[in-house]
Amino acid sequence: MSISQRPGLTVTALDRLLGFAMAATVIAVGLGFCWILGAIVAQGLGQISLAFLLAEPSNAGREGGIAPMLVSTLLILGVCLAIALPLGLGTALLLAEFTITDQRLGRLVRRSLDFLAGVPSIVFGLFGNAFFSQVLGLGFSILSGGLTLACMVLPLLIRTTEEGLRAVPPSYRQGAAALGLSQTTTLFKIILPAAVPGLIAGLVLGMGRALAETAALIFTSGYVDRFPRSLMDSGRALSIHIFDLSMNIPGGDARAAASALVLLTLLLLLNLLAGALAQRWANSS
Amino acid sequence: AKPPQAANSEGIKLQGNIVLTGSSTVAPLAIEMGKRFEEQHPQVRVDVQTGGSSRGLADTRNGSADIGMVSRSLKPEEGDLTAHAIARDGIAIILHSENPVAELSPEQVVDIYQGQLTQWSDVAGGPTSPITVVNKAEGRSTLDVFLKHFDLKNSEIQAQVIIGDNEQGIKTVTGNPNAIGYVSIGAAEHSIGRGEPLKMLPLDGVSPSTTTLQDGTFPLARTLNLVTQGASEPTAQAFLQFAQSPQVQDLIEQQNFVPIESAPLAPSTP
Amino acid sequence: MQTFEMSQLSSLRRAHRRDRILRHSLRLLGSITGLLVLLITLFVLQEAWPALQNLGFIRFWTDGSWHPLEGSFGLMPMVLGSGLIALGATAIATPLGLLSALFCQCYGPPLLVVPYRRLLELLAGIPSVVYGFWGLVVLVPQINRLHPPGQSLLAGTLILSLMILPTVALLAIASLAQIPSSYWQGAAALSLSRWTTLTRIILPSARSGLFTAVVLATGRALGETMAVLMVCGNVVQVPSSVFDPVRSLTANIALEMAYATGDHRAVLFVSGLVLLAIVAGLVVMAEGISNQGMSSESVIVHER
Amino acid sequence: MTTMMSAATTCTQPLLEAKHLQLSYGQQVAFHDVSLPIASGEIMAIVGPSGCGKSSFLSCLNRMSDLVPHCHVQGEIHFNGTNILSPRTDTLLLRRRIGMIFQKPNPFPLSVWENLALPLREHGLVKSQTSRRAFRQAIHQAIEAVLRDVGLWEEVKNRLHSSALALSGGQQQRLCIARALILQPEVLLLDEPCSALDPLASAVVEELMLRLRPRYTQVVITHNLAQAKRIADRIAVFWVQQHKGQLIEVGSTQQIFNAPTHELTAAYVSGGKG
Amino acid sequence: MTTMMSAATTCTQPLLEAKHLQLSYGQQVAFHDVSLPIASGEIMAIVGPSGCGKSSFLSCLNRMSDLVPHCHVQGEIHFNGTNILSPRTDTLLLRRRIGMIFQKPNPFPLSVWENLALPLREHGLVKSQTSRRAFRQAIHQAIEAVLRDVGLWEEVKNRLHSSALALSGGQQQRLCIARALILQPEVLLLDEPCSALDPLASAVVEELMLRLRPRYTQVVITHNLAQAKRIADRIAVFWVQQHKGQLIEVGSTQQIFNAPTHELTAAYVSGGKG
Ligand SMILES: Nc1ncnc2c1ncn2[C@@H]1O[C@H](COP(=O)(O)OP(=O)(O)OP(=O)(O)O)[C@@H](O)[C@H]1O
Ligand SMILES: Nc1ncnc2c1ncn2[C@@H]1O[C@H](COP(=O)(O)OP(=O)(O)OP(=O)(O)O)[C@@H](O)[C@H]1O
Ligand SMILES: [Mg+2]
Ligand SMILES: [Mg+2]
Repeated sequence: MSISQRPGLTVTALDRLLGFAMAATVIAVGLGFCWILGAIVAQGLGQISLAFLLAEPSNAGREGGIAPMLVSTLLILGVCLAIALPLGLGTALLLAEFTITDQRLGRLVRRSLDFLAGVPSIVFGLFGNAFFSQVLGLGFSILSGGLTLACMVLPLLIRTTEEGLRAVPPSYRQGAAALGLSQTTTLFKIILPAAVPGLIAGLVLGMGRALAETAALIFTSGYVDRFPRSLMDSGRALSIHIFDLSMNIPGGDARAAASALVLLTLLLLLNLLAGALAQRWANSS
Repeated sequence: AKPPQAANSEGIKLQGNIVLTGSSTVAPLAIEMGKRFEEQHPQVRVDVQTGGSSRGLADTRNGSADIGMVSRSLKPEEGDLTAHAIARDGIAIILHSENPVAELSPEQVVDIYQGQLTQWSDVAGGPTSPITVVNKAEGRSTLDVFLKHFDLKNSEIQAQVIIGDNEQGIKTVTGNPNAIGYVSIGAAEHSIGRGEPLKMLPLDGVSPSTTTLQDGTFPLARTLNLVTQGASEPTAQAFLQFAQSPQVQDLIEQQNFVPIESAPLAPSTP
Repeated sequence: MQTFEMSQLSSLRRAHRRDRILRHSLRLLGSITGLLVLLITLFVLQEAWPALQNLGFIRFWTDGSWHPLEGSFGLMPMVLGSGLIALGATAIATPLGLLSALFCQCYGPPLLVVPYRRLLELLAGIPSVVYGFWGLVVLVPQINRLHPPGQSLLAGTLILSLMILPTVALLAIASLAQIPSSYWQGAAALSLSRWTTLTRIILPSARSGLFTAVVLATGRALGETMAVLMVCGNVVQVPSSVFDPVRSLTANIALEMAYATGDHRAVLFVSGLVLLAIVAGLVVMAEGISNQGMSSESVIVHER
Repeated sequence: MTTMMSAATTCTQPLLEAKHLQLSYGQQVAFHDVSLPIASGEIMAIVGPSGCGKSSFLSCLNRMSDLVPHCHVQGEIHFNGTNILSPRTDTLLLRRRIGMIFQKPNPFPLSVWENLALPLREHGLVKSQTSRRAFRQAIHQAIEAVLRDVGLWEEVKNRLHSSALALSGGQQQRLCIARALILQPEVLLLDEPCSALDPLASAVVEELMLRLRPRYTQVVITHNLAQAKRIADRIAVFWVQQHKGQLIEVGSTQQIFNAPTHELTAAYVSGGKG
Repeated sequence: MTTMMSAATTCTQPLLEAKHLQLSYGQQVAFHDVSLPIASGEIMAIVGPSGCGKSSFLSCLNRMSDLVPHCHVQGEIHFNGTNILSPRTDTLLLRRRIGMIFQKPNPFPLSVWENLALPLREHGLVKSQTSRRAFRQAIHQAIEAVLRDVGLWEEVKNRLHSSALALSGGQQQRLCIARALILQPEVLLLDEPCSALDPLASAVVEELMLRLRPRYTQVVITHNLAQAKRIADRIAVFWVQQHKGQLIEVGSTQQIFNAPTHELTAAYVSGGKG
């Protein structure tokens, strides 16, 4: 009987092709990653020690450690997220939830964002230098670096959050409206938690981008490899350190690889933390 | 040998911030100088920023930096600024160490860079493979020096690869046995010292090294300068003197550059 | 009529106040974002202005070569270079990223999915210098063996596609995660094949998110600097094959900005301006395409 | 909690009244020219074939139709004498006073507890107590009471803090009813509240509706004519004519079942097998 | 289309048989120890209070339970003599032969037409014709036939190409039934197919089920006891005992309604007001 109706050959072949392509992709990407990571580990692992993590650099970074860079990096990231998260979340909410009424503004902002995402980081750097460092008078400082980075990661954060928000089933909004819940409650207690997957994706991408950024920071947070005393001090980010060691300091390769390894570990930890925090928020609210 | 604390003992307590911006070639050296200067004057902070020679010039002019770092000599139109030479840097032509070519005449170099010689086999002792010409990007001072020495125009050069920093040039050549390029001698020496497959070609019969550079026999060189505009503050003034003093010679050598005063080394004790 | 307790009336008033504040602050935040874009564009325009004024706009398209110090300012080969690299990278990264996302979200065994996702997240955070460095010492020599000089359009495309892959994949994962499970169930109950389920139901439903992913990734590819600078060879020319070196607009800025003064600096900003124009064109095009695809599905929205 | 007494006095003026109401989705008219007064305290059942605009009509009564893009409502709806379709209406307050239960159960992706506590807290329905514990206790009492009302307490008391989405279809629906009830609105709009329920749970809900009758005004859509007969005071019959929904008859339950004036009504109530 | 004749011969061996089936979500057991044979060609109704595991049971029968994370099934289900719970089962083929209709209507976010044409084309049910036009024509005929079967044709014939999500609840449910029917499976699993339907549409579906009776084996969950009485050959009663679902009684419709052996069944069928 209907056994003869087995799905046509083409369909199963496509299915198999799909499975094969998926496996091949995963293997290829995995291998590519391992290749890069392997190169970093092979060069850098030998350099890593507690002293490397805790000492200040000397001899242009060929000796000593990366402690000031770690501190500066975290401070810059902190400033960046402190600005970009509220700004990003707010704009995403505006775009996803209020576009009917603010249609013009919404479209304008959305276009602006996609545009912002394509601005080269070096232009961000020059802009940050001109605007934050000079016009606003922040000089070379962690603050102006963080602000510049915030502008850079904003589009990632906003667009992902927005997609997350759009995908929340309309029945939640209906339910909330029928209970006379205010928009604020609806958004923060129901819609945003449901949009957490998108938010995390944006956060993870944004943090990765922020930690990896060099060009925008050279002109803003600067090159000084001391411990910063305040947010108004200049501080060298790890990525700049890596850049300097590998491109500017003869014999800095191994140290650069070691720093990259530390950077990746840091990112891994931050990602895990972000995921856990977001999950807790989604569950608890 | 570390210079003792009292090297700068005019009795005035120096204090304040000095900001240096400019050439990324000079920056690592300036940082090390700054650290030593801070050791001697605990009230002083030396902030070194990079961004390129042009940034150094611009920032010095508009006052956002006290001192600019420039990896070349000042041009005539930059006469409003004062240059303070702190070190010299040589430029050597480099090949992959597997490349059997041992010497190139200036004419050959010119022909190669102009694209008239495209095969290594056209050069005595060369292998049968095409030449990969590595050139520096427009505006870089190494390029200026190179062009001036060989009396070339950048638009005549037929390059296959255009690079920015020295290390990019070294990695390009170590990764490509048929490449020819030119980089800072210090960087090349350092890489050769670490066993990378690289060699420097002699120029006009003089083999490039920090020694020949120091004694003035090697022709292809540039000066690393700190620049200021007008009269600088006492602290900046002190730093400029410090940077030109023998107290930082070991730092200059550590960064593979050549101290300016090739003449008798001043004793490092007061 | 009902008599409300004070607490209820005041909670209602509070709710209205909060909503009003929310609306105003959201609008403010949105405007800040919009303002930023304006500021950046104005900044680039201002820096580029002297060159545009002295040289006019036409020169940049008609000049045969790029030798700003010798008075020729042809940007065309670099526009082409930027476009080709970004296009190639997007063309490679989009299917790979999509397949990765499907693996993570739909078909992969959980044991593999979790580490693979972490891996993608890490890929997103590797500094571009490290990519460039790896490309220069590992990938370029390999390509050099195939076809000298190694630094080429191909190398740039490959490195860049690896760099933007996580953007595509992670964003796609996020939008796939939001597909209602009833679609999967419905498809399974009709015993639709994976292929049909994906191509006809799941991917179309996730369309808007996937589209955003690709646009953002393309933007990133266009804007990427360091890695491209290190592996592309940076020769200003129209490439005749994938093995030819090319220079992107971003590499142009990064290579020369550090040493450029006066007019030279201004013309570099013109190349920045051109890049922004390309991105803007892309965005407008993307908007057009995505609007076209949108059907009038019943979407519920908030009121004013 | 119980201080909020209803004003369900049997005044002659209807509590809620639709006047020449028409609703369209874009170009397509869902229903038109519906005039229907609903008296305070009564249970009004709306019946009619699928797609005749019952749900659409209901969604106008508390302005939920605002949420549907391209949805356009014309006419008037008077609630306590004011036209709620006027743009000046405070929809938060309106919906607080006119609760709604949907055709498909739609609990929030939160725990069972939070699904109920959220509206409670939002509307300040639980007086702020001296201590946090007492406050929580008060909320708990309110939640327990309303869950018992809908007959869900026994089933979920051990999983108050796990996700409401893991409940069965019927449990979800009862949770949604509880969520609407906890606000003690004046009017309850119920869109097929029992369609996902088994007879026992249905009976619980019906009983509940009857129990609420004096205090709440209720408008219920149902496909179950027997149910309508059991609980409704009056019945409104909708029908599709020329692709537009219409109110073809409204009358007391008795009249509709025993002496329908419209022939379609007659056919419907006799043919209905519900 | 109609060449595929059913094998609904009244053989003594059941077509589908659950043996000691247990399903748990994580730690929580939804139902346990359910053994239920279903004969070829019969209509088996499953009734019972909300949350007793009816939907869960149904979802095992075509392995839809695979899709639920942390859902674990133990026991055996024999279909045509083979245990379909074995990992070697081709679920694509299985689900093609055992169709399912869900409690909440779940049309795809496509047009009405595409919702039906998609499975048709996927399974090659319409023979490829000489021309594309003839092929489209054949699909159209199949779609029209099945939409007429579920009584939806008149309502949607003018909007075949607009989104299925804009249909009313009842229209969506009938569309989903049509979508399952268009594949002509051997067994149909229906999870409260009429809960979103008005009496007229319900009647259409009931009629349809009766019409399909000789050809299809049908397992239907319903809360409407009257409906079960009208259509079912046999009835299985589920109940929750100690927080676990259980099959407490199964028998012919007559026996269940007139001579229930289990006291809970007796209470249920008499108390049920459906
Ligand atoms: N969001 C929408 N967009 C467009 N048309 C819609 C929308 N919602 C409903 N409709 C259409 O409006 C008409 C009335 O729909 P409504 O949901 O009010 O019917 P109903 O009487 O509640 O039916 P049911 O008993 O099946 O739920 C139907 O033809 C339906 O297809
Ligand atoms: N995905 C799930 N995860 C955890 N528990 C679940 C899940 N789905 C159902 N349950 C639980 O399993 C039990 C049986 O659920 P099921 O949906 O089978 O009930 P049902 O008999 O169909 O009820 P109804 O008539 O209300 O639809 C219920 O207690 C329910 O809360
Ligand atoms: Mg309805
Ligand atoms: Mg169920």
